[in-house]
Amino acid sequence: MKTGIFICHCGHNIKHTVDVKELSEYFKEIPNVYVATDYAFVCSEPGQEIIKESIEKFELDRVIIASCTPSLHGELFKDLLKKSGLNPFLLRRVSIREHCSWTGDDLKKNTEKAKKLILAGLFSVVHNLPFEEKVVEVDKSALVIGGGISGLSAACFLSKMGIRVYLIEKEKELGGHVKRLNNVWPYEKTGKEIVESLVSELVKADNVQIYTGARLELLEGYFGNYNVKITADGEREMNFKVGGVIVATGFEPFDPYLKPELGYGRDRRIVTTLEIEEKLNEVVLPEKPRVAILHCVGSRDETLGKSYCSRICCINALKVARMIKEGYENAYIECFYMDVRAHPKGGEEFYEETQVKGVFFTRGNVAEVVPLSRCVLIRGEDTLLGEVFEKEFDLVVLSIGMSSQSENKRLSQLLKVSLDKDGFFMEAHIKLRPFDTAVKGIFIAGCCSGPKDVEESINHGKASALKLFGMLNKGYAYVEPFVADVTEKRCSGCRMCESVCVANAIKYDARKRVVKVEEAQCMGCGLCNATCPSSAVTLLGYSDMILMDEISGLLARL
Amino acid sequence: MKGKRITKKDLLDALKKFLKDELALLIAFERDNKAFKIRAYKKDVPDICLFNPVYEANTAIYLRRIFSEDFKILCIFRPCEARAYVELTKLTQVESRSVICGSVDCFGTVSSKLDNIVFPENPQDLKSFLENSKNLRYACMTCRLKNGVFGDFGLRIDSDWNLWVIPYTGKANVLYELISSAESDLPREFLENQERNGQVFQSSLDEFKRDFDKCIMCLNCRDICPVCYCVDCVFNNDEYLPKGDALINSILRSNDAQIPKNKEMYHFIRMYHVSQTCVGCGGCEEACPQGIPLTKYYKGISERLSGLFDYVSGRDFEEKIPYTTFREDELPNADD
Amino acid sequence: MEKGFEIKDDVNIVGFTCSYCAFKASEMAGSLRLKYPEGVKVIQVPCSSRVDPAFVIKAIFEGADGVFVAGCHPGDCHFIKGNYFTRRRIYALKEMFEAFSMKGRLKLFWISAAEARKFVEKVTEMYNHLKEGKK
Amino acid sequence: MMEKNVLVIGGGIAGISAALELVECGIKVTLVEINPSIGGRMIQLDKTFPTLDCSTCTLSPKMVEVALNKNIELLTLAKPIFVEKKENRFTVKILKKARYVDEKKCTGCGNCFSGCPVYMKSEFNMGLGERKAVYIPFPQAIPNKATIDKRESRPCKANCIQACPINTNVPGYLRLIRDRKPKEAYILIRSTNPLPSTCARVCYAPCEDVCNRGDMDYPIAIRHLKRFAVDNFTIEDLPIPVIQKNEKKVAIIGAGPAGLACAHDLAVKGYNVTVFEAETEPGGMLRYAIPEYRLPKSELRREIQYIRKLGVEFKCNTKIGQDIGLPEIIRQFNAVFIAVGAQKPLKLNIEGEKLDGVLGGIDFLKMVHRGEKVEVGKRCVVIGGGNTAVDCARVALRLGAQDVKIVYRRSREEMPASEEEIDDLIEEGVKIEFLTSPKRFIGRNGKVSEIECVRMELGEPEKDGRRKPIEIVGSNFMMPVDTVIVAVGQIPDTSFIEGSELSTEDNGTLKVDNKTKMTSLPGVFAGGDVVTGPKFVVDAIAHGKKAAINIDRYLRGEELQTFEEEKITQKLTKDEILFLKEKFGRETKVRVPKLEAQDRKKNFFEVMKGYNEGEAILEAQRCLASKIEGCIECGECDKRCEVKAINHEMKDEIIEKDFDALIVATGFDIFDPSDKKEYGYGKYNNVITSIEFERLSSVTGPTGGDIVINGKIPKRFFFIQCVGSRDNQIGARFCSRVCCMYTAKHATIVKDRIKDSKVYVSYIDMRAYGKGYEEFYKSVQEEGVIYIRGIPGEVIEGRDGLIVRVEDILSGELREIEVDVVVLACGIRPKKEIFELSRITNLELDEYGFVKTESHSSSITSVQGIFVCGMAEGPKDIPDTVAQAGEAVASCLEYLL
Repeated sequence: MKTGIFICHCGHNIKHTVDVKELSEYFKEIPNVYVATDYAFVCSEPGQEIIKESIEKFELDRVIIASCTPSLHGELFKDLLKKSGLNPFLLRRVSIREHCSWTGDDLKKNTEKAKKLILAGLFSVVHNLPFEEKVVEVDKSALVIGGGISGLSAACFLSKMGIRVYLIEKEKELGGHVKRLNNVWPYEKTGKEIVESLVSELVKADNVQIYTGARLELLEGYFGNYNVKITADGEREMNFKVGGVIVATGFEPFDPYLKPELGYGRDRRIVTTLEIEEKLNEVVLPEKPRVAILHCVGSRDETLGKSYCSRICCINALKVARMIKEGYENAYIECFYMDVRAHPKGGEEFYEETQVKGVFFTRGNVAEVVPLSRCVLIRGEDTLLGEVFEKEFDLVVLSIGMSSQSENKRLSQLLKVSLDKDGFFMEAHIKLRPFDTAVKGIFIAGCCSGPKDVEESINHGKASALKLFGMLNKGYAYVEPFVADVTEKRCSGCRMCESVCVANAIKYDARKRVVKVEEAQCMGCGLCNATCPSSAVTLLGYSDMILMDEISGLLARL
Repeated sequence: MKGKRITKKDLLDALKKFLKDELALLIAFERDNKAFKIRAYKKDVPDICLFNPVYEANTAIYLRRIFSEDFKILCIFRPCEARAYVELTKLTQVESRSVICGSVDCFGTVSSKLDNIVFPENPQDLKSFLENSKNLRYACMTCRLKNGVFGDFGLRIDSDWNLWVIPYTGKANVLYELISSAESDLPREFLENQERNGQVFQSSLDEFKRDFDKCIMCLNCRDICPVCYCVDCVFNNDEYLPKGDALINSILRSNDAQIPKNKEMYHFIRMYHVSQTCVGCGGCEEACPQGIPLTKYYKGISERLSGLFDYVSGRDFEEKIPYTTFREDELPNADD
Repeated sequence: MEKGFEIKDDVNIVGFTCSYCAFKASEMAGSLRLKYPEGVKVIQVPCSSRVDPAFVIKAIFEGADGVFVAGCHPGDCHFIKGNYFTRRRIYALKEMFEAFSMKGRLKLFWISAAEARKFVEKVTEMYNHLKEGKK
Repeated sequence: MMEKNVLVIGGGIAGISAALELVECGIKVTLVEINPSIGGRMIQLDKTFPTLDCSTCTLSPKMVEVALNKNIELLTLAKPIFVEKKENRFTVKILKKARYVDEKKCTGCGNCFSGCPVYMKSEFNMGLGERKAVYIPFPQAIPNKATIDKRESRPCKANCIQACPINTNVPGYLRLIRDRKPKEAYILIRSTNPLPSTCARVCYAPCEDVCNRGDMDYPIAIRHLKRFAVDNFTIEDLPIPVIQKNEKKVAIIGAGPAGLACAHDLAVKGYNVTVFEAETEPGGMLRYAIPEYRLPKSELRREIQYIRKLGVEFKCNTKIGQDIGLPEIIRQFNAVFIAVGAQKPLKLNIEGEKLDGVLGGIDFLKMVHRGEKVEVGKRCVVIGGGNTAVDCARVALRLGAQDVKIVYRRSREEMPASEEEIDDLIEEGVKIEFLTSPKRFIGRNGKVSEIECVRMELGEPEKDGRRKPIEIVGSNFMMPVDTVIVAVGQIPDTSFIEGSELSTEDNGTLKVDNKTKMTSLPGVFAGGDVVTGPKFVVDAIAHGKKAAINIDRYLRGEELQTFEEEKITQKLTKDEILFLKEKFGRETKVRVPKLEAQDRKKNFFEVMKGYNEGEAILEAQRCLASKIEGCIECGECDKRCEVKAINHEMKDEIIEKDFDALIVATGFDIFDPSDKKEYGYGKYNNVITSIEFERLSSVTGPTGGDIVINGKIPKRFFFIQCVGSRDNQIGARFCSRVCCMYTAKHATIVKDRIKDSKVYVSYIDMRAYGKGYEEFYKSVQEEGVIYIRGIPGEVIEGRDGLIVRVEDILSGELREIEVDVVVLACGIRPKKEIFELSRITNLELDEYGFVKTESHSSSITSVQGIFVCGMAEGPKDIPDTVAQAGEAVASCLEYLL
């Protein structure tokens, strides 16, 4: 095994506390080391030239670069090896800067430590294998679960981009809850119009199949090659193959029956914002109606286990208040709130104008709504004035929040995507990857991952579709070479690895009584390798041999 | 919990009926004059010995890798052997559909190496004989799980010495139905579970080195251990147990020039491997040519480590082996 | 390999660090120039759940005075559930070492990618503790 | 997909996300960022809400992805200046400011930072921390390359560096003195000059003659400022560098300035150096010629002592040619450097020169400084006009001569001595007879009693440019005298070179290849007065250093370095002077403190007293180079850069390209709270903005993460929300959407970092609307953060700390709370560059300056083909920004279809 060791000074960063000269002298004499040199900047152009020439001159088949930490210049050195005609995985990076020269001042001790770190690299690089990055064919098609506005907008975008779309919706028609809204802030358009504009585009497209009243039954495979089984309107079973999945199951309005003290259902005069919007004209109100609007019904409520804020109901309550004000000129409208969260663009101005229009805002939480014959009594505590109050109203509107879709539970088992504590789907990273999930190839859009308003849901749908399109578009996908691999003759079939595998990437073959690894699904964590007593399953790149030799390298006394 | 009070004869009749089916097989102990043997009965079963006081090896080891599905193998073992069987099913090393294994109350055993010991005939005398016999094996002396409460069914002796058969899993019906006597509630004494405490194993590296000084790395303890099931153990190849060039190479590299190499490493790793599944049967000590007190170490460590997750090996088919599962909010101060 | 060197009674600690959290913290400790004893050397593994107890045992019996396993905080693991298994496994292994009165030679740390200072504190504390033991 | 390319403007989280999404779909991207590194505001944050994970750890992997992706052309320090839409393509002109560092070569190793003398406020740390003019804004910067910050065009040409024979970095150490860093100034001087204390006293300061400030009013008193730096450093504290010894031996003949400099440099390079010195003490002319009042011997001895500590061996009382022969030295040593100086006085060759009482100038000074008894009569005449003559005259005065006269055959302009010396001489009462020359010396009984002199007039200039003196016939006259000192120049005593192949020029100086300082004999080098004839101390040092370089190369077998002539210096043009005068006004030169004439006439106390700190800073501030903000091109970074990546000649460039679509992601600035007078931002320094708090608490911040305000760790904090948002007074009615959450985050950071800290937050509505925000807000309250509903009226000075007056709407009473720190949760304003950008792209902005879009969170702008995402479109948190970046790219793809 002809090895080359290249030690970097990194200007002074390594040289000032590690004697690089002594290092290269010392390693020149180690038997299978054909070249051991040091240079001021191994990552610079001239530094790379030295490595390239040495590889060609000595026909090295292993390279060790002792310099900064491996996470820097990763690609740079891999390309360098490729250019010099050596498989890039036969390279071993040893961090003698972040883990040696920068963390100690004593020249002698640091040099000893650097020696051991490089020895560890030298002993273990022998077992590096020339991997090839695997390429997997990807099917340019997508399954969209949920026909609400985010599902529709995702499907629109994908079909425009030439991806075959299968859209499934569990209800009879598309449009979800937005369809029931009659005017959507700030669009000044009705929910129906918004849904119509999306649906009309979809129906025209030829690469879209829409199944209403359909449910997902089974999803198997991995990114680029999912086979899906659905049941359409109860019995017809369909199977098809898709490249990726977009979950857009939306939300469920909070069921006010869960707060009995608010008296919903016991009297016609206690309604929810959704209902009032649909049938404002049907509701009969006296000439000068007294209307109360209760905020945060079913949100920010520890007792119900719904401690999150539903984000959209403040603006929605303001909209309903103004709607009633238009309908009934001199109506007395009072909102009971904890915090008015009018954060979207133009929201603050909307809130101010509502106050100017004569809607009163009282900071306090309503404890009880008692429907009497002549009025509906509200009992609560005004936190500003600090005393309990009782007020009479002709109509009480509950500004209900958003709960997670009950379907999510079942879906998360099928898709193996986890839910957060409130039952919404969990993003891969709350900040930077709001559309990805932990499973590669499955994306989330709209309110299925948390409350969003109409506008944000549509945009979320489009952006999530873009993410999926980005991955499908290339037609192929790289699969990490560092995945688990089973040597069948050493496997005792005890299935311990299968039971611990987090990515469900290990399948037991009952006939041969051994396990096999689903490469594309494997995340490369190595848990199986550590669990298997006989190390029959090995994580390529971090095999037992590599790590064991690295340990003996670190502890070597030569 | 329901069970049937039977006589030995009822049991034998049931077993005879069981063996009618030509795919059935019975594995149990037999006592011919002095020697106690593990035997398989094919067609007929003249008599079986329920209480075998002689320990040769953990019989569950012979069940390993029985994968054929269409047989019905009935086994009547001692508790530690039944527990070993349960662990093996969890590790899919035995096709549990074709094996029905029950456990009999055990009074402790004597090593098969000793001979010319005359054991009394009937169970009562056998029990008292063993209780104050000084040849009782260390494993049995410290054994806390003597009762036949493991496996698919149990054959137990109540305080006034009548035999009970108790089904624990559905598979036991294959024998339970064949017994004609009436079902009744179990006597209360069967229900309180055995106390679990015992003196906690505590040792030191020097004590270990002294005890294992004579170890010649013959790896018998691994081969005989019922729950050490790997087909190709890591200690067969060079990274863990270097031989030849690999030995020279590793001696040159490291500071430990002891031959055979990695003695402590082998025992420590094996102790860890079996730390949850070991049933404390003391089989390893039996097999050790050097007389090293292996049971003290292996059983001690496994009881201590499985105690952390209050797991008892072989207690229940569904209970997952602790290393293959977890609870999210457990062990809050596991880290330092 | 004749012209070697003879290290007096220095303390050697081998640390297994998961590449998404603990290894990143050790890198950051370096870039912040936080000093820790030279005896502490780390091995990068994809997840703390890759650390096979056999490695820990081999390291201890091949001359390491101490071994530590450092992974992400439970719940933050890049592989979602990896460190839950590590927790059980290393907790049991520590119990075994305690059983052989080798307490303190194996430690488990939860270190997130940003806790460079905590990484340095923990390894230095372990180093000093072992150094007393050795004197 | 299709060969399209898109320009993304802005390298914050929005721009980065958009760029990565575009490239993922096969679109070519050019990412333009105005700062030296991408990362935008997010990289300045310590943590992000609600998960409190480290912002850098989240963002830097994405930044690296941008750097490594081949389809993203990253242009930093760049902004679009011209955009023109032709049907559906945009032609864009991008101004890329010069980085003055070659991005291909620079490896980001950071060696150059240490040398740079210019300290500036770090924009990354919002001015709280310092950075150098050459800098990398933060450790994880991408591209991780240095940048040189050249704020203004340089008003001076740094002539002083060119004029100084050893290229001392004068602007560098003047700037350090101005910034109260005299110790660093001494270190900088010492890095090129081995005898700084000597030069600070006796150098003829060629740098002052060419100083551009001089074109304006008075040149900077550079030498005296060097003296100030030297006075502030005890040379004994100077650490001895670690020297890797080698086995080569070098002999140096003559311990004058040239010999000492060469010995110093060779010793540092590891050579074993032996210096042979004829006199009893090393120093040459410095020890034996230059009088005590100009150069105190104690200073000289301390500097030579340091050179001794480097391992140089001095062999005194060994005259070359007498005690030891040159051939023998050449045999014993691997290389030789001859620097014996020019110590043989020239004779007038006129009658009576041998008379008693007539002394050679240099001999006179040597005898005085060897401590020999020297008789000087009442009337003493010195012949000659150079520095030696002036020294002789002033020494004679101090030895008791009442009437001292200088006789010089030319006029004042031609006198080679320095102006200052001549003025001091005249002040001390010495008279000068110009245009006079001695014909013969007349003696009485063997002792000189008078000189016959003759008047001269000046004719045509001779070949050295000075006008030739011609005798005026018949103008003879007698001058009574007791002692005569003839100081008309010296020539080198090169008698020791007989028998070797060395040869001399016709003027008696040693022949040497001026380019390499090597003589005809290989390995034998020569320099200083022995080669040039009598010149100034700093010239000798320069020769010594050059010889050292070539001796080192010669001994390592490398070919020698050729030293070309000095570079020419440029004067300031007329209008430059006008511009500077009106910009910096007149600043007169700070008078150099000196002993009064009568106090110094009679003794050898040092004449020049150094500046005190006030004077030094006042004078150093006059230096034009160090007056401007930013890089002063002192070249220190260039010297330290091993890959030679620094290039001061780089120019700004305009790049013109066509794009199919534009995505605007210019991000935001924080509202400047100084116009909210009542909160006292700017008045009290413990009232800070939220972004400043962010930098204070960040690990890469100025305090490394410990929250310290003017030296103390504060305990009581008051966070004021909605500063510059929801505020009709200053016309910002919109809600900035993020301050509620980042203030809650700051509150938890304070609670974690500072034990038993007290934290108040004043708010109107607590807007925790996003995912996990409400739970985060709950946990903050549980940690004991006190939320007060109401906006504070004002912040005033309290007894110990600040008093915040706030009307608590919930409880209704007016509360006055005393705290150590007030943090203003400032609202969001669009980046100021957006207004220029909207001008050149006619993008419609709303009344606050955010980009107007179709509806409240869409990315379609008023111009088709231009999309907007992130804070440029309106305040939003990071998840919404990333979501909108995705939507912007999606709409852009639809548009490009």
